[in-house]
Amino acid sequence: MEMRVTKALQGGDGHLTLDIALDLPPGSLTVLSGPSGAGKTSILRMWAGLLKPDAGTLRVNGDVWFDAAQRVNLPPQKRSVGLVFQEYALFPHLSVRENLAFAAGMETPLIDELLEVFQLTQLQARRPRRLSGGQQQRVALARALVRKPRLLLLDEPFAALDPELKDDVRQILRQLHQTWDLTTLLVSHDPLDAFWLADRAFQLQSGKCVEVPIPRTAYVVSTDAARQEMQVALEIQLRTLPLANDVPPPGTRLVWNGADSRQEKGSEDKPRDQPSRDDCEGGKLSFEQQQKRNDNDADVQ
Amino acid sequence: MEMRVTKALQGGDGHLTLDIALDLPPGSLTVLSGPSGAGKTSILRMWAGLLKPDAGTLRVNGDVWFDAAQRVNLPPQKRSVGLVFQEYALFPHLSVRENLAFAAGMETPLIDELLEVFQLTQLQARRPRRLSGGQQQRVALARALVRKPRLLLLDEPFAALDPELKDDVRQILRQLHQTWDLTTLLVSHDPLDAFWLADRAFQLQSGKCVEVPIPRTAYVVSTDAARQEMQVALEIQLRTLPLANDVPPPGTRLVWNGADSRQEKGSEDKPRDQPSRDDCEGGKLSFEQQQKRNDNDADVQ
Amino acid sequence: QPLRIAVAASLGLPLQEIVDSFARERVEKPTLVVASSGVLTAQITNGAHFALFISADTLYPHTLWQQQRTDGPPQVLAYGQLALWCRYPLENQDINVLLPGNQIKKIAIAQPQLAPFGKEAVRWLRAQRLYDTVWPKMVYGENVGQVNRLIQAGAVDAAFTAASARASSIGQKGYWQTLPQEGGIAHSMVVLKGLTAAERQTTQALLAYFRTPTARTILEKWGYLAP
Amino acid sequence: MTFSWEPLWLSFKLALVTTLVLLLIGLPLVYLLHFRRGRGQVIGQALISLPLVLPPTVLGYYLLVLMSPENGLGRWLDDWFGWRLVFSFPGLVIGSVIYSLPFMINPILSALEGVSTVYEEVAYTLGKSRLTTFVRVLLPMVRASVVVGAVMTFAHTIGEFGVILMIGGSIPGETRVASIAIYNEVEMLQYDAADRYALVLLLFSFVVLLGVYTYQNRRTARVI
Amino acid sequence: MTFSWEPLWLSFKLALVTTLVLLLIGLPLVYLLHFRRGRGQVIGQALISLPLVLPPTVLGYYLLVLMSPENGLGRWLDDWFGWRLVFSFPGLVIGSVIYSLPFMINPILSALEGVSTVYEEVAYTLGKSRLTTFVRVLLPMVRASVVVGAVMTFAHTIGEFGVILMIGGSIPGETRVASIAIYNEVEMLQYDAADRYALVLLLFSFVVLLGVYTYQNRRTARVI
Ligand SMILES: Nc1ncnc2c1ncn2[C@@H]1O[C@H](COP(=O)(O)OP(=O)(O)OP(=O)(O)O)[C@@H](O)[C@H]1O
Ligand SMILES: Nc1ncnc2c1ncn2[C@@H]1O[C@H](COP(=O)(O)OP(=O)(O)OP(=O)(O)O)[C@@H](O)[C@H]1O
Ligand code: MOO
Ligand SMILES: [Mg+2]
Ligand SMILES: [Mg+2]
Repeated sequence: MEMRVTKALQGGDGHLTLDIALDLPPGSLTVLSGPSGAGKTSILRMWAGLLKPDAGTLRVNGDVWFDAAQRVNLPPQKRSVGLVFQEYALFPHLSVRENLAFAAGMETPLIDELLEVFQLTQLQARRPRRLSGGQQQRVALARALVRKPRLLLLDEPFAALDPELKDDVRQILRQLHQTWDLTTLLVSHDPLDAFWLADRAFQLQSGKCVEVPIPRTAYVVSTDAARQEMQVALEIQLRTLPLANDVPPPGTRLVWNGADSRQEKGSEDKPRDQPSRDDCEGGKLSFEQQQKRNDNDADVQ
Repeated sequence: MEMRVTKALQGGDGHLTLDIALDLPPGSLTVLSGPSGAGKTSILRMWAGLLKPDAGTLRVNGDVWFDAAQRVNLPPQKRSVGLVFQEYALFPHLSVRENLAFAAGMETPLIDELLEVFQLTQLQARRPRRLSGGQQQRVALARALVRKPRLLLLDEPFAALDPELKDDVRQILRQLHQTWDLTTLLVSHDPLDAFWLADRAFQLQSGKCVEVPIPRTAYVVSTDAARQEMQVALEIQLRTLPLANDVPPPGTRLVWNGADSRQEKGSEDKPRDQPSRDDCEGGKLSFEQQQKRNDNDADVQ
Repeated sequence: QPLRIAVAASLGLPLQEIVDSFARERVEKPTLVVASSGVLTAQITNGAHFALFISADTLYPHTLWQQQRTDGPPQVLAYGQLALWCRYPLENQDINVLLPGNQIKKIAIAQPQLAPFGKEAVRWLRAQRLYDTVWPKMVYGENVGQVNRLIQAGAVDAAFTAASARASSIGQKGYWQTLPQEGGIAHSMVVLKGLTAAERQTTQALLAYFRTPTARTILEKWGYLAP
Repeated sequence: MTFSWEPLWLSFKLALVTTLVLLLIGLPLVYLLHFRRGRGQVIGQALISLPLVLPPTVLGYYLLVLMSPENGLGRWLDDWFGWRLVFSFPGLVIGSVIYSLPFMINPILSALEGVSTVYEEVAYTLGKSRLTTFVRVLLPMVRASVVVGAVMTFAHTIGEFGVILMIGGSIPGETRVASIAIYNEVEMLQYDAADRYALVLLLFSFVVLLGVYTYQNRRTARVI
Repeated sequence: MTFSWEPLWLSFKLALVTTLVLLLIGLPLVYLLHFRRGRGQVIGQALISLPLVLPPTVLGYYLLVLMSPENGLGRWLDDWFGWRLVFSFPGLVIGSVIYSLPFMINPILSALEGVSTVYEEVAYTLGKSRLTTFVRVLLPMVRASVVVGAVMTFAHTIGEFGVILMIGGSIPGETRVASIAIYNEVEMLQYDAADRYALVLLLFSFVVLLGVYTYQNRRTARVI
């Protein structure tokens, strides 16, 4: 899937011209970040067919979705995208379940599954206006996913979630993305989204998409002296990381990048594949970045 | 300002009864966090007079805002609050400037000042629908501030901002909060909000507000060995902290809590009071947590 | 303020002409207020200020007289004549065969309960022993004005209306026949109470003018019979 | 003529049929006008309200000319289908539909302008056609205005007189509806009978309106 | 009586004044009904649409009786203020206002139901009263429906006949509006003049409607 388009927008400070070259390899998860008003949402809207580029092309696995020269502009209906709007945009007259059912176009067991994993089962009969912000956001995510779209477009889909839920939802998304072989473009301000989820990361700066490295470095505390100094830092840092509440017991080895560093012996830890709340009983911890589907990563592991 | 109320809500998993005891000392900034659907927004709405508690009292500097026993319920208009809604709720028929002017009730130079500090000056003639998510959020903040309300109620006011802007806006808020002697209740999922801004922090758990400690520990890299180990970690960590892009040059001493540790000599740093983008020329860095207005903090410094 | 005269719609045109010629001889030109007789009666009962009320029948003026709203009993201004209009030629055909026939699908008639021309038409049909065969074809207008409108629209095949309509543009349409009846339909008028002296004077002058040859000629030109 | 239930029943039937027909015709028209932005929409909107500016009897006359078997459309219908619309109940329905068109369409159309386009956009990305979006998303969101359109159509048709008189011909049991009966009573100075008709119309309509608005209010309360 | 511009001008004046008066009266009524939820609102909504179910002439007859100087209210007005409403322009305005009330109020009221309550809430926290919120926030947000209400009132008053015939009395220059003039011409078999009036009404109204909707469309385009 490749986007080569230009689009003139009215930016925050005068004119802003997007000049985007952005490839989304099938099955990949790409994170896009950039300052407020840079045009991230506009890029998603162009992918979805809701905003017409001024020029350029948009091709998806050989299909032409948009071509200014040939006057091709596939309507959003035919693009098989799932878009989570920044403002959720749930249908106010439909209950949670009806929102999903309408999106699916039929009753499918998937609706119940998604309600379940997003912890919405008990809320399914409610109208969106009677939901909290985070609950609405999860409904929006579930609604976009229920069609198993070819291209999943997410506009800051975790912004209203608390850190623990954010972690859960990231994990769900990672799983579904993999199982259903989705291609995903995720707009996010949170660098941890890139860290935990992304195959590639782009930064949108003055109208251009620039690839940026994803932090994949290991964070190893081995010496005692360093550990002591780190201890205090971790308190802050962990609150910003998915596993929030628990400070690792002294001597724990933290592994942040899975490439070649499996978790080493801590005091009483067992190796785990994914960080999750259930793993944190009694201060046991395991940090490991998700195994990426990137080939170059895979053969290292 | 003290809240002692109970309120039965329909929670995410069955019934949820809020039983809140929350004091906001005048001039303080309190951060409230908690899982999605825990009732944070509902607490703000009760402060604002938009949601009626089932029982209890709400007193502000001697005035009774709500008293279930005495059937007192001051309408929102008389409460002098500024509320930033989670969904912004900008008036769609008014331009950015008109939104602020309507809130102010008159033309005041403050409107221009707020537009300026929130980088909205060039957008002032636009309708909200033509703004990006982050731009809308800043307008909502400016609109709540323009009345210099007695009580400022913020519902995840930085969620749609990129990390750098978030940092700027935090700083603006900190300044205004101090200059105007506001009392602020900030709902946030981001632990860094507490770190940078809060006097006190509360966690909402199963209907109760529990005070939690704010991380105030220093993060000092002194030994060379530790520095090297840290280096890689910083790459990740800095992206989640307000000063995002710059990795400090080797040997820089990072000070994260201002209490007793002023910045020590780095390679070529000068001490600064506040972290800000302008301070970061040529990789010069200074980290220091804001001087709190807490008395116990103040006399240490 | 000019004298105001309430005139039943079907008499509007001849009255306008009479009043115009009256105004040429006198200074004052009375104003005509034209509506259906029933509406005018309701308005008079509720305080409308008219000097003279000219109805398309005698019933409404009579009612007002009984209510003691008038200055004296009703007097007849003119007699209207009933006419049959038909889409198809009438001269050589027997109406008694034509009307019940298949050609005639709809016959327009004024509401017999309200409109004297309607009542007269029903009476004529009964006299011809046509009513029972013809009534299912009937459609009703509020008054003859409405019946004339139906003729003009070409929506009916036959209609009972006032002979005066022949003097208008629909006179060119289709075929007409004035139906013989005894005396015709009396159009009566009453002078109303509460007039100023000047108004009363002009009214009397107008009443007198109605009896002049000029006025009679105008009435007859429009298909009415002067008493 | 004295009081009879027949004209009342006819009025009710006419109002009900007109309202249903207008929902069937009006909603597609709303669809066309809503999605056809620009000049076409403006002209369409202006045309729809145009019949209103004619006095009902005049509008009725023009409809009569149009439907009359003597002229174009009427003759064509008569020749080909043997339909005579003038002086028949279906003709009344057609007249009432045309006359009440703006009452049905305008409120819905203006309410749709207040709905954020984001809901349309979501529906499109979910693969829904315009039609599905209109029927399943937009219309339910402006349900209150659809109800108001239907209510005004219904009430207005109950009270409609001029058009019906012209194209209906006041045939008892077929086209003599309550409004004509009641008007006749007034003209005949039979105020008692007129009052009785009026009272029945008012009471009955009040009950219907009350029912509709109560239902409507209850549903709204559930939404918000 | 032949074609004259006077009745047309009177119709236009009446429609304009009625629309303005209805904006002045209708918007406060909308305010009351919108904020008065529950039973009161339902009854109010039903009552407003009620005059519609009476044929205009019959409604006009009852208004005539009400305003007549021989009866209660009319006599009272006459005795105390020397006002005579029947057969006067102000009387026509009153009649038209009552008759067009639902066309103004219903669309606005139903559109308000579609506006999220969050905007009200924001305004309250900004210290704005209900009235300010209504005037500065809610009404502008449903502007399209206010325009439609005004358009329907205007058009309907131009075409209004029955009520005006009854309480106006066809006084030239004062109460003989275009619809009455057309009626008179028709009754006097002057069909040419009637057609001419109708044509002018149609053309003129079409231009007005086109103008209003174009303006409206342009403003909406700016909003979205
Ligand atoms: N409908 C619109 N019409 C005109 N300009 C628009 C419209 N929507 C957005 N813009 C402008 O285009 C620019 C890009 O907007 P966009 O919503 O794509 O930004 P973004 O990167 O998503 O920002 P954020 O992170 O704040 O959501 C912004 O400066 C915005 O003001
Ligand atoms: N209008 C409403 N009517 C009924 N229940 C509601 C309403 N609004 C919210 N709730 C429920 O009350 C609970 C608390 O909602 P609230 O919005 O206060 O949560 P929150 O802490 O702000 O969550 P989030 O972080 O997701 O915004 C939720 O479970 C929600 O489903
Ligand atoms: O003029 Mo009439 O009253 O219709 O017979
Ligand atoms: Mg955006
Ligand atoms: Mg919330």
